[in-house]
Amino acid sequence: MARKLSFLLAINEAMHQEMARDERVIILGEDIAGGAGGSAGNDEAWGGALGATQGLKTKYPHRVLDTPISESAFIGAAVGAAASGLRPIAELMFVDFMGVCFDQIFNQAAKFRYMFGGNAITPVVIRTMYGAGLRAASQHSQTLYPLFTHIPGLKVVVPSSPYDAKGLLITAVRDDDPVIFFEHKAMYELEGDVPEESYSIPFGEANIVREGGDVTVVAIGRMVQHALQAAETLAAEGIQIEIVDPRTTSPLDEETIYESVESTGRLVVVDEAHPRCSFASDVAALVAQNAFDALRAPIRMVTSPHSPVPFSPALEDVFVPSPERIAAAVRDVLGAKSGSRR
Amino acid sequence: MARKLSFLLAINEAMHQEMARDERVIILGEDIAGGAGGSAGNDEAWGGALGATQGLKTKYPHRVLDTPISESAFIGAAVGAAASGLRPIAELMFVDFMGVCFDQIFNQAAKFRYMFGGNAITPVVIRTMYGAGLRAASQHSQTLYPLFTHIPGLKVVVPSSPYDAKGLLITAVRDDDPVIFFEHKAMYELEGDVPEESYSIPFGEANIVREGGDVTVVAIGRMVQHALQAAETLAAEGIQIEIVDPRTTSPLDEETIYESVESTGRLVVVDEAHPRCSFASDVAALVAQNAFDALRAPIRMVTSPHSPVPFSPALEDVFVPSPERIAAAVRDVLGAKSGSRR
Amino acid sequence: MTVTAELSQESLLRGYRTMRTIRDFEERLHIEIANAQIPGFVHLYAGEEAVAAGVCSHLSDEDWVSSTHRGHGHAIAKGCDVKGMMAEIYGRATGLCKGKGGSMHIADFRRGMLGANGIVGGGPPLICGVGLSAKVRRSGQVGVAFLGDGASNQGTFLESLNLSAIWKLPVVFVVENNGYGEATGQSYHQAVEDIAKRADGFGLPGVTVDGNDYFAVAEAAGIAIGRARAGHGPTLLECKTTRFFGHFEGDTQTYRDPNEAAEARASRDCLVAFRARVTDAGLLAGAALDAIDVEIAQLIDESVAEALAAPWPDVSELSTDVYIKY
Amino acid sequence: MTVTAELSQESLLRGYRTMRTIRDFEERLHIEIANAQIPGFVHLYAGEEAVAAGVCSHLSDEDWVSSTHRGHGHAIAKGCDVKGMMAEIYGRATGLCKGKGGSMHIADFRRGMLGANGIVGGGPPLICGVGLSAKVRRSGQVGVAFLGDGASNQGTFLESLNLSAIWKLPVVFVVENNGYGEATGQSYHQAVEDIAKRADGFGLPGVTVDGNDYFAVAEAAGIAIGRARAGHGPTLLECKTTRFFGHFEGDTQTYRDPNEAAEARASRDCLVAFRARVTDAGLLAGAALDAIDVEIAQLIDESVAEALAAPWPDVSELSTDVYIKY
Ligand SMILES: Cc1ncc(C[n+]2csc(CCOP(=O)(O)OP(=O)(O)O)c2C)c(N)n1
Ligand SMILES: Cc1ncc(C[n+]2csc(CCOP(=O)(O)OP(=O)(O)O)c2C)c(N)n1
Ligand SMILES: [Mg+2]
Ligand SMILES: [Mg+2]
Repeated sequence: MARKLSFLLAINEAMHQEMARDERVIILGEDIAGGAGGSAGNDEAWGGALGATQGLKTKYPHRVLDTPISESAFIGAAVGAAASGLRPIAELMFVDFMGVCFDQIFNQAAKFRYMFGGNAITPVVIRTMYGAGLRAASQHSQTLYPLFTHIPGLKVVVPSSPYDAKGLLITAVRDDDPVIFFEHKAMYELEGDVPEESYSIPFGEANIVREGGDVTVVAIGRMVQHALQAAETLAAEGIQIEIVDPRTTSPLDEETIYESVESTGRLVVVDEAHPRCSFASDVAALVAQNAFDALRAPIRMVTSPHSPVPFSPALEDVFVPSPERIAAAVRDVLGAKSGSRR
Repeated sequence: MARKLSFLLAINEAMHQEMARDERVIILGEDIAGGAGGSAGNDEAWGGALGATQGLKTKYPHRVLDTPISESAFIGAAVGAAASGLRPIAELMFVDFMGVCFDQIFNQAAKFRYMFGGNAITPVVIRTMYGAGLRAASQHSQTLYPLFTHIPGLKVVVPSSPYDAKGLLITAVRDDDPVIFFEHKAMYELEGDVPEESYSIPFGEANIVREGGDVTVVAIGRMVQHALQAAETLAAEGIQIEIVDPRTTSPLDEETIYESVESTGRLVVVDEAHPRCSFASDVAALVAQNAFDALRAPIRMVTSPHSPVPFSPALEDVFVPSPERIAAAVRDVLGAKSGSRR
Repeated sequence: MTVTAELSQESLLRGYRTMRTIRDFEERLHIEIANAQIPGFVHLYAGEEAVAAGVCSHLSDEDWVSSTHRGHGHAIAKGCDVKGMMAEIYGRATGLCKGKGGSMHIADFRRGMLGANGIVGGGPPLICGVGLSAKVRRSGQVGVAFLGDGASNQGTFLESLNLSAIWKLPVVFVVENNGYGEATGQSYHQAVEDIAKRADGFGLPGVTVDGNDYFAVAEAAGIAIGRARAGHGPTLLECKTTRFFGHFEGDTQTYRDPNEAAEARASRDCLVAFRARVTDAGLLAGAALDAIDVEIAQLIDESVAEALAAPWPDVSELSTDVYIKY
Repeated sequence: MTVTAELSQESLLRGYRTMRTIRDFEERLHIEIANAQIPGFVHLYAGEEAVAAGVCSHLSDEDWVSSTHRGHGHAIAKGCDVKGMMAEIYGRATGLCKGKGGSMHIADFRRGMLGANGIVGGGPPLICGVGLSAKVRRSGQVGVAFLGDGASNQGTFLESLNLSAIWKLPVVFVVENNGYGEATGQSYHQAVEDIAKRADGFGLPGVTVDGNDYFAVAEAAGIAIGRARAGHGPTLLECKTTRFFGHFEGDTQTYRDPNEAAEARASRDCLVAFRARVTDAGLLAGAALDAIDVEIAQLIDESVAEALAAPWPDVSELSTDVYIKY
């Protein structure tokens, strides 16, 4: 697998392949093509706000739909279409916009199967951009996957590499349950090996991104990249961390996390989300409940602060958990004899 | 303080007293008066879906407003009114309806002060009903305070008794930040001592509802009542639990929790929410990070399952964490030599 | 629609049977709830039967409807099994949704019933999706969203008007204007009298009819559904009607003049009007309608008896059906 | 509005100065962004100045406006400090929001500027709240929500039309119809040509004017704001206009004919039209306008220079201002 592809193009390729494979797959969202109704008569001017849906409209004109700015209506339409025979991929441009359409996701799509006694299938995928780093300020930089992870009935995918992004998106499209697919906007240009052929990666199977015996670092999404950077610094100091990337927060591969903690005895959880009721707290709590006896030191959570995302580069750069903060937390759990207060 | 009042009337009294004290306090929501535009010419027919706002419209006709079924518009209006001189109490009838109006709460109210560099004040209170127990099924029985707790800029209040409900609501109305106030619909008839005079209870100060040296039980909202029932059963077995009720999930009184765990060495967290990224996981994780050395056994979380709330009484009755499940978890952390997998 | 024209005897009998079934179902629930036999919140549809029956007379199992918290009438008109519905409302394992949904979440995908919905305004976006699905698959299916006057102020509905208009979706929005959203009268919650007027600002036709008149509803719905099926896009159809009972069972109704519902029952009962018109016109004999009355009374009796005798769901059901696979 | 009537020299000069300030601010940002001096996403208002200036000519510091992602024009027209705005856009500690907000979140409560808003449709509900506050306090204030043609499909806005109509709130919704929501043309995203038409279905007046004509905007806004202040309720005012630049800086604009913006600049530039009309009518001398041009050019130069020289926010600011007290 020598071919390199960016995170963005890996996602794009997954959609191209799935649309070719299954004509029930449709794509809808704001400016995913771009140009409809414009004076240039060009129906695919953008291919998505940052280009993730390039080329799809041209290839599948009737199955790729630009939408008005009406997230409730079109996310709901994706859900209704999924319940009635299609397999839509809807794009919620930024996850920050969930607040105008969350009902269709968490009360409708997520609950149909249960409320209706197993009498429903809702194979909808909602792709959405998350994360800080582009100086996009408080309403365009949030992480928010903890909110979706909390909701029974949703599956939540947070890929950390181009390879995973393609394979997990293909799985998402083929999955019969509603899936929320998180794409970090600061990762789109990240390159990595991506096979040309179609492949799928199962949900709920963690990836041990790096092996190491000293400390288990659970990280997800862009934080896996930061953990990898921290690993290099630490390796130079003789500290070997094991990086576990759950890849999906729901379902969560708890076993792999417990096994790693059982071998290292120490846990750091890295999460770009705010700290409270976060994915970091979720993993930390599960370990404190189910692998407690393996722990030889306090668990450390490395998260963004309990504050909105700031605009200024001077502040945003210290907002996101950095490789340095991860490395410090690792040193901390190795050195720590007692749990000190934050 | 001999006077008994129901949880419902304690809340009602707080609003009456605050409206009398400060004419900037207004109340708006669906059918909080009820009857406007009806053929009986009766402008206060309901006083709220379950009666919490009784008598307010009659007393303050111009400051109590029924709204159309347009949660985005009227919750947003409450936020805008708060930013421009009033101190509104908006009622989101059931917290389950947050999905149609969350944007105005989490992207607007919660972020104004930060985004605008300290150049804003948004003293809005959003009262809302939560919780299972009334056979109201999947879309009218959710808990959801973890979602709000995650968001910086919001304060989140979850009272467990009529006394606390009154004192905390008065604090909420006087607070200058946006506050989400959770009322458990199955607690409205619960009676307790409530002083007639106005009083306030500070946010971020946990209440030690019961002292005990064997196990710390952190519980909130209706779960405090269930923990109290469990305490009786356990006391008969010679086990004394200490019940810590944080009263507000944001801010959270971490110190009192750590102090209790330092004295008992054991922790059970009880939360009516679903398990993932929940309040239970939040407290468990904080303790595993900041009071780890005090722990003599795995932490146990007692939550509702990762499934929507079922309608049938036969199922709903086993959905909510029961006193029995709490007692079992307490016995578990006392007996446990090793952390067993769930 | 002239009563004499177009409608076959069979279709007339079906319309009457639907309305009678809904009426008896709801009247019986009203009694059973008063006897504290039924858990939870229940919203009765009695008085509004002509809307569900008239609209659904044009739909097959392949077509879809989205419903509301007041959904029993739509479910019955769409062909859901009455006994399964009753058992569901009693929370039994034999219910249409295994007892997990209850009154507010009755659905049957095999009948194109996309579900009652506890969220006011939850249905219209979903029905846009049904229309989109039908359009992409060229299936000829139609989607109908029922909603109330109160729901017509919800952004989800208003956005759906626009979305369906620009995509020319094969859908119909049926607003059941019963004059109230809970305890709040329409003259307070909106500043226009005819909700159909909203259609114009979004570029689709809007029509207002007497929702107590089965024939008026059926005629207007036939045109709207025909338009949709022919690919000419959505319609907003407003039906003015009255609910006979309170907003939910237990509602004291002090917001409306007690005569309001009584008068509607006395002078605008869709079943009475239907019977008078078809018998006057000599299209159906009174005896044929009487026979339906007897048949339905028995069906409802059996439904209640069977629901009461049915088992509760097993506790093992608590965490099944959350996902298809997890 | 006849140009000769009503408007004082002072008010004409103010209108021109506002438009010129916005134009120069935006043209300069366009250059600085190309030089990669400015972080983040920036949406320029150039071409639409007559709307902000015409509407805000009727507002005082006590009145409020809610704005959009394309908010610089509204902020300037509402009297926000230009240097503070520029420093904010550069992310500096001296910015109006201490560098925490950036282009999409400029606010100044002392000037009644309720904030640019990164959420399309975020503002209209907030402005309903401003109107409610004014009404309850009988303060005589007015609230104005600016929004785009794209935003006019958002449920939050449509709900706000209804809410403001039934409560007769002292507010005005100003739709800046520039023909596009991002890359999507209006003729695709809605099935009506005049967005003002939507007002009718909610029971408030709707008016459409040429948004490139300062006088047309000012006249219509004067009537709407006067109505609001007098307690007669809300108005929906649609202003048709064109944005000179792309949706955001960096937009390749392949969705529109390159002549479109060029033609608008050549034939519908609000500043050119304004100058011609006031000088032709002999109301203002060209020299007076030239003096403003010079003054503003210098102001913008200084703003950029001062922003570039200003300190970054201290990292200790990361977690301040989340709460007033926590
Ligand atoms: C989003 C949301 N808001 C509020 C409610 C509470 N609620 C349930 S029914 C109802 C009134 C609905 O009125 P209408 O749409 O006219 O339907 P009707 O009850 O008259 O059939 C309200 C406010 C809800 N279920 N969902
Ligand atoms: C809720 C929400 N959906 C989508 C977006 C992304 N977005 C930002 S601006 C914009 C287009 C807005 O168009 P319009 O309202 O016409 O304003 P204009 O940019 O033309 O001034 C979109 C879709 C957003 N910021 N918020
Ligand atoms: Mg109604
Ligand atoms: Mg526009």
